[in-house]
Amino acid sequence: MTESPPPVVEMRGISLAFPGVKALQDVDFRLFPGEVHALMGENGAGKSTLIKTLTGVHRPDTGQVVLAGDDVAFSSPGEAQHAGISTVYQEVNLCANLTVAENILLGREPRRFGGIDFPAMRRRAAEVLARIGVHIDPASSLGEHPIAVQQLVAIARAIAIDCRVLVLDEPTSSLDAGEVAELFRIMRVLRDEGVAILFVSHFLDQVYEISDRMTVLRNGTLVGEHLTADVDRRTLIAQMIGRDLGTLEAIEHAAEERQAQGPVLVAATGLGRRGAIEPFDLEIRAGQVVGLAGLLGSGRTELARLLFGADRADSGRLLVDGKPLRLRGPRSAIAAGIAFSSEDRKGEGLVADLSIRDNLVLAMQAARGWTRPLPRKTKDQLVDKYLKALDIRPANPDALVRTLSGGNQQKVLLARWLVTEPRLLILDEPTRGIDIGAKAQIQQLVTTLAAEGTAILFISAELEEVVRIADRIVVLRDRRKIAELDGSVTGVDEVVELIAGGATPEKVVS
Amino acid sequence: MTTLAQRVPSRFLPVLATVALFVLAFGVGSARYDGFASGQVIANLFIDNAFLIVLAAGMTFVILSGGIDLSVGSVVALSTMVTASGLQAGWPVPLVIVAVLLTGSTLGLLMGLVIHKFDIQPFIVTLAGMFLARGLCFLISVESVSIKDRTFRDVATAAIELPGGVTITYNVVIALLVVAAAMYVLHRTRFGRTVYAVGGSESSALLMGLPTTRVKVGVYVISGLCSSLAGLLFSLYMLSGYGLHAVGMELDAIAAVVIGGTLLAGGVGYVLGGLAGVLVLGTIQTLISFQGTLSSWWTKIVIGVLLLVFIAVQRTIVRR
Amino acid sequence: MKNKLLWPLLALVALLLLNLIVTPSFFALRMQDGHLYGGLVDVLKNGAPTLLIALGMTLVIATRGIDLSVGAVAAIAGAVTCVHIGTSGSASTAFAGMAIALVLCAVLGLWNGFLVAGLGIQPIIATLVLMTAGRGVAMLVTEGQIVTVNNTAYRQVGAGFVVLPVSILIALLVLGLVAFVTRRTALGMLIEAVGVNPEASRLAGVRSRTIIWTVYVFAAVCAGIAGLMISSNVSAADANNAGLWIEMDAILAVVIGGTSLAGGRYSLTGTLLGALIIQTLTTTVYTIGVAPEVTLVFKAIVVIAVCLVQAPKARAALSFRKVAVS
Amino acid sequence: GSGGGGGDTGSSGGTITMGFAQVGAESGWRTANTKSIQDEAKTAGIELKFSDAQQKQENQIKAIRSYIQQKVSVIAFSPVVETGWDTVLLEAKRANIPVILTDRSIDSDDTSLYKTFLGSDFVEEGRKAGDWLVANASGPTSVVELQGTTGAAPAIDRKTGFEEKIAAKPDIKVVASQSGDFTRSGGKQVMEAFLKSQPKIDVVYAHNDDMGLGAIEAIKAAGKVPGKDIKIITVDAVKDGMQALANGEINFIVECNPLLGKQLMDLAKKVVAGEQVPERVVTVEGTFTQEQAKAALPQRQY
Ligand SMILES: Nc1ncnc2c1ncn2[C@@H]1O[C@H](COP(=O)(O)OP(=O)(O)OP(=O)(O)O)[C@@H](O)[C@H]1O
Ligand SMILES: Nc1ncnc2c1ncn2[C@@H]1O[C@H](COP(=O)(O)OP(=O)(O)OP(=O)(O)O)[C@@H](O)[C@H]1O
Ligand SMILES: [Mg+2]
Ligand SMILES: [Mg+2]
Repeated sequence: MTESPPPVVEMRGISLAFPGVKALQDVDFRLFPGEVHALMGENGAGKSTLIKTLTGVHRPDTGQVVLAGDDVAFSSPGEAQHAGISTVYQEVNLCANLTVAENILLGREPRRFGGIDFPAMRRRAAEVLARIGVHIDPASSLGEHPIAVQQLVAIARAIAIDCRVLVLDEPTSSLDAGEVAELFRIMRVLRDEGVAILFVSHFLDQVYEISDRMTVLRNGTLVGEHLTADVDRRTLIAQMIGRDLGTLEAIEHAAEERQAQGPVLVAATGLGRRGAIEPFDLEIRAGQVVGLAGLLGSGRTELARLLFGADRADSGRLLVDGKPLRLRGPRSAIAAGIAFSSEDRKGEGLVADLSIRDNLVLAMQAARGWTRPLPRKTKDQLVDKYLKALDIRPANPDALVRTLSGGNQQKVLLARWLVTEPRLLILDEPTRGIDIGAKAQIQQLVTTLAAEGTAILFISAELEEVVRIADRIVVLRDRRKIAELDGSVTGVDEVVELIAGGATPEKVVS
Repeated sequence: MTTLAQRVPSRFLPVLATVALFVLAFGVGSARYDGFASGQVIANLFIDNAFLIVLAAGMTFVILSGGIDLSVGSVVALSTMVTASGLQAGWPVPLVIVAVLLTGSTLGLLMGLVIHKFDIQPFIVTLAGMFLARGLCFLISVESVSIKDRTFRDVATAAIELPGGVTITYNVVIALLVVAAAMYVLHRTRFGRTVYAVGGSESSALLMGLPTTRVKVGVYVISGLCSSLAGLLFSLYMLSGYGLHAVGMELDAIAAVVIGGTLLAGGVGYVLGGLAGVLVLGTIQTLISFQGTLSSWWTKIVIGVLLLVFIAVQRTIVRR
Repeated sequence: MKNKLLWPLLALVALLLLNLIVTPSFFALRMQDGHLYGGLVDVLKNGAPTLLIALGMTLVIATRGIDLSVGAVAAIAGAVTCVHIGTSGSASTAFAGMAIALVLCAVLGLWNGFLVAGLGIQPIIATLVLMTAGRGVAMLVTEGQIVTVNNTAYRQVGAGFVVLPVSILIALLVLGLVAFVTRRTALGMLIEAVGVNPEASRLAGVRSRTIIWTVYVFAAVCAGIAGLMISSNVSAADANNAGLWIEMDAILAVVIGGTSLAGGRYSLTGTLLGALIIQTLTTTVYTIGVAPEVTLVFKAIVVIAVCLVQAPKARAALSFRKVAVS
Repeated sequence: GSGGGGGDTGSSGGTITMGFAQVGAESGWRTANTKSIQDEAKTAGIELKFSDAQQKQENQIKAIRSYIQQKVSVIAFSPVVETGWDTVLLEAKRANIPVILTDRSIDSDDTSLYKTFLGSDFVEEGRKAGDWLVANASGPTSVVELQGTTGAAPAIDRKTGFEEKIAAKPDIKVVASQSGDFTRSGGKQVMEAFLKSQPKIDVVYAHNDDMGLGAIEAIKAAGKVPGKDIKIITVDAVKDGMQALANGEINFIVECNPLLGKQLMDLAKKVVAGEQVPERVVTVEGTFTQEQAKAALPQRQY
């Protein structure tokens, strides 16, 4: 990937302003064929916006985009795609009402006699999916699949065409190690074929593993362009956040101290739901962090949804404080002090057209009922507190959540549940799309909450995170609970073995 | 194989439920009324609703794409008016047909462009289209105009014999052809699948690089074309043009489509659902006219109640 | 938000000016028998029912719903009241009749809410049931006749004056009340949340069903009051024609006012302007003497023009300016 | 009972079955019409199949088609519009079912499609209204017209007949004409606007009583006296209208009689029995002045 070939994409002096926000200011960016180029920056730095400017979603206010030597000004993503730029956008942007195969091949379906050849289409889709190691029925409807699978389908769509530029905006945020490895394998193959790949991720390990070069953005401005081999993590982080903080230490020490745990808060016995998760037993104590580990589709989300009453259990029972609780829906769970932050922030989490303020207080307000509005002052205090605590940007409570960057949206969702001061906080992929600084903050927050007596159920595709934070780790496989481990003595490898391995005897450590 | 058996029903369930209900209602009618259980009654259902079937097919496109078209009833009226006054003025039949179809599609195109280019809600634009089309009728003539053209009359009165002594009209044949064509376009062509994509999520469809403009404008052209074709069928059915024809027919068309299981929010539904919906509405009417003892108000109430029974039962079947 | 309402306001002003040009006396106001008399007063008076219904419709639409039954409900309210009053001239009978009618309307709203929130039927179809059957019920009540009453107390609702027409005072009162309730309580925010993302709202613990139920009941009660006005204005209940197609006018008013049919954010002030625009348009047709056969074409052109001036994209295209980023 | 049915009489043996396809129940006039037909059918021992088309012609056609299917002995209906009946009536003819038109004729070259037409003449009604005005107007007279639903037959014909007559007197001018949709609120709203936009109004001509009654409200609200300051002519003579006429608020009403039931049943029996009937049977209709109204009011049934 060295000096010889000219850049396939060159963006010069790009500026773009949204009402109230200068998202990009005079940014230069180059992408060479045959390289994996990481675009780095904090949440809200302007990464996604730069990508959207490249692919014709936004028109830059100033600056020009050059593709293979030609000035281009795409007026729609379709045009960019025709010009050979294939993109996976940050949020899953597919159609849940269509089948997996259609989502992969729509717009370029194989045709026969003028009509779409569905059998051929399903075959092609299955092939593409197999390339990234996904084995699902291409004729199934996309909406049936969890967000991670949808993310894989989006990737499949992007690599299903011959492109010269492949743009991947946080493709790995919901994926676990296995899927990431598959993706990287494909990326390397494509790179070797001369495709230019633009990659965004907040996982430094991944960036260092796959990328050749990187461009760093901060607050919409360009702060550096490096060969990956030339910068170490500390320098990179310093450049991204603009300060030299002990962030890395913070991450590493996030879960050192373990507190004494309180009484059993929530106990599930034989709780289950046909087709979703087999009956399981689970105890969570006040002040305890329970991690859920498992592969994609192992049933972690399903388990969490049962505890929250988002889905009805069809067997077993749930005790809260030793008393049976019949969950009739999220409301009764919330009333019992349970909170659930969904992994699908776009579909099940945020109310995109409302302001940050409204989203923050929504759960609390809902619990009070509409007749007892939160006083304006309390609201402002709460909002102020959490905007600061989670460093949500822009710190304007009236900004519509729709206009926030992915990571900042995730923070708003988290804040909504923190506001309710729950006794059991279920976090499904809470650090999805969150930058390293904020991730450390959130992990810190989890530990602090636990120390204050909150019970936490923590789900993450990032196994290290689970192992580091959790006091106990519940392992799921094929929608069944197969083991429960002591978090303080368990290593990542041990869990990986359990998750992937064959028949492991049930072992419970308390 | 089992996955197939599990999946197909859940997707087609609303349509299947509607069809099942239709059969059930027909059974009830046959048991209750003499002469109900005849092939001709079913044939009449198609004869009397051919235009509505065509309208529903066009409306399905619009609703699937997440829009709505309130202009269809007025466009039917305008089409009858253009047909009748064109024929009265001595235009040849092919010219009249082309003129009518062009008028409808052009109106659709204009509405589609306004909706898309200026980002105005379909409800208002098509409501204005509704006013405009009906207004144009009255500009042509406030009185009704008879169609005396021989060819037209012959086609209108021609009866196609089916086995069993049942007869249908050419209208029915055309309507069924339209349904078949609509199914082909929606399910077999790229355009059709893009309609579903746009209805499922317009922003996603855009980011997927699909030609959303073409689809968003296209569905209104198709709906306009279907409305004017329905207008031609209506002219054949009525042999007259009149500015007050088809008042409120847009609601019938929307109702038929939605009863057939299509989601008004877009992205989910089938053309066959619309057909089933039309048959349900037609059956309700047939039941009432066979009953023949209802006063005007009880007629309305019974229509409402039967409609309720249909959708409530359908809802329970689909929910399981 | 405020900026968004500027354009509908301008459209309204433009329409009124058109009237002024054609009929110079249009803005003239004089006192007559202790109340204001003039073209503007008529616009307010006759626009009151549409405004009321549009207010209810706004909240329904904000939850992603739609209520087609309002016209029928209005007819029922008028019918029940007039039949109850009969030949009586006493005020108490009139009030009792109106109370019965409004309670009945609330029940009808509950019914709509049940179909939508309880059975999960699509709102357009759920309310179509009552739209059809409701008019039948109204006719059943009046036995298909136009029931004429002669009751001064009842007359006040639709034709009375306290300087200004009573009907517009009632409508503005309801507007104020809704604005107060939705802003001062959390109802407005919760309605919008349910409208934008029902699933996310459910998972946040919002009682979406109760909220949906509430808005349908409110819409039906609004329709009931509007029905009383319509019937009281002519001292008769016409089950067949009262409130015919008013649902379309109401939806149009809401949409012109800037609320999206896709649900979510709504604007009550926008609805007020929308309703006034529609009524002014009707009055304009009468005053400037548009021939009945061109009325519809005229309306089509005005509606599109009003929408075009409002649409930022259209303005941008027309003025050849880039959309300003402020 | 009837004298013995024709060979094609329906399944129900000796009794006559009549299929009646009503337009709807859009006005008090129509309801009275329906009631008269239902009552008289009962009296005459005719089994009546009734259907309400909800103001839609296609529904009327569907109903007629279902009557053919049910093999009724005779079909009667009030066509809302003159045109568009040939196809379905041809089917009736092929099935040997005689057809009687009420209320309004149809526009067809083939007069064999129906046996007879029983009903009023809307143009004539307009003429009667015009005649009265011509006879009673003195000096320059400004008339405002409240039309029925745009495009509806009675609206078109009552306008035509009226204009035909007043053309004789150039003093009489229609200064404004607007549709009030045959309803009271419509009449009132339009009249309110007229009162503001027209400097001088002498006469209101309303295509039906209801719009006239609405106009009265508007005139009163404007501080004028209906019947005196502004004269009012209407058509129909329903009870409320007659009351207003008797009270002196309306000046002249042209009758349009909805009580066709008895005549229709008589005709039906004859037609089914195969007897000859006249092609056109005009209903007996008069006009009412204020004095005549006072006299007639006690006996009005509708
Ligand atoms: N449509 C919009 N309207 C207004 N502001 C916007 C819009 N889209 C993005 N922004 C703003 O632009 C800035 C850059 O956002 P962008 O999505 O590019 O961040 P990002 O670097 O991708 O962050 P993340 O890592 O969280 O995804 C943010 O401050 C965001 O609030
Ligand atoms: N190997 C796989 N790859 C992709 N999808 C799978 C796989 N196995 C199962 N699935 C899908 O996963 C779904 C179950 O997901 P579930 O939400 O239980 O997973 P999860 O453990 O919560 O995972 P995640 O945390 O990624 O959402 C099923 O719909 C199934 O079709
Ligand atoms: Mg981003
Ligand atoms: Mg999950």
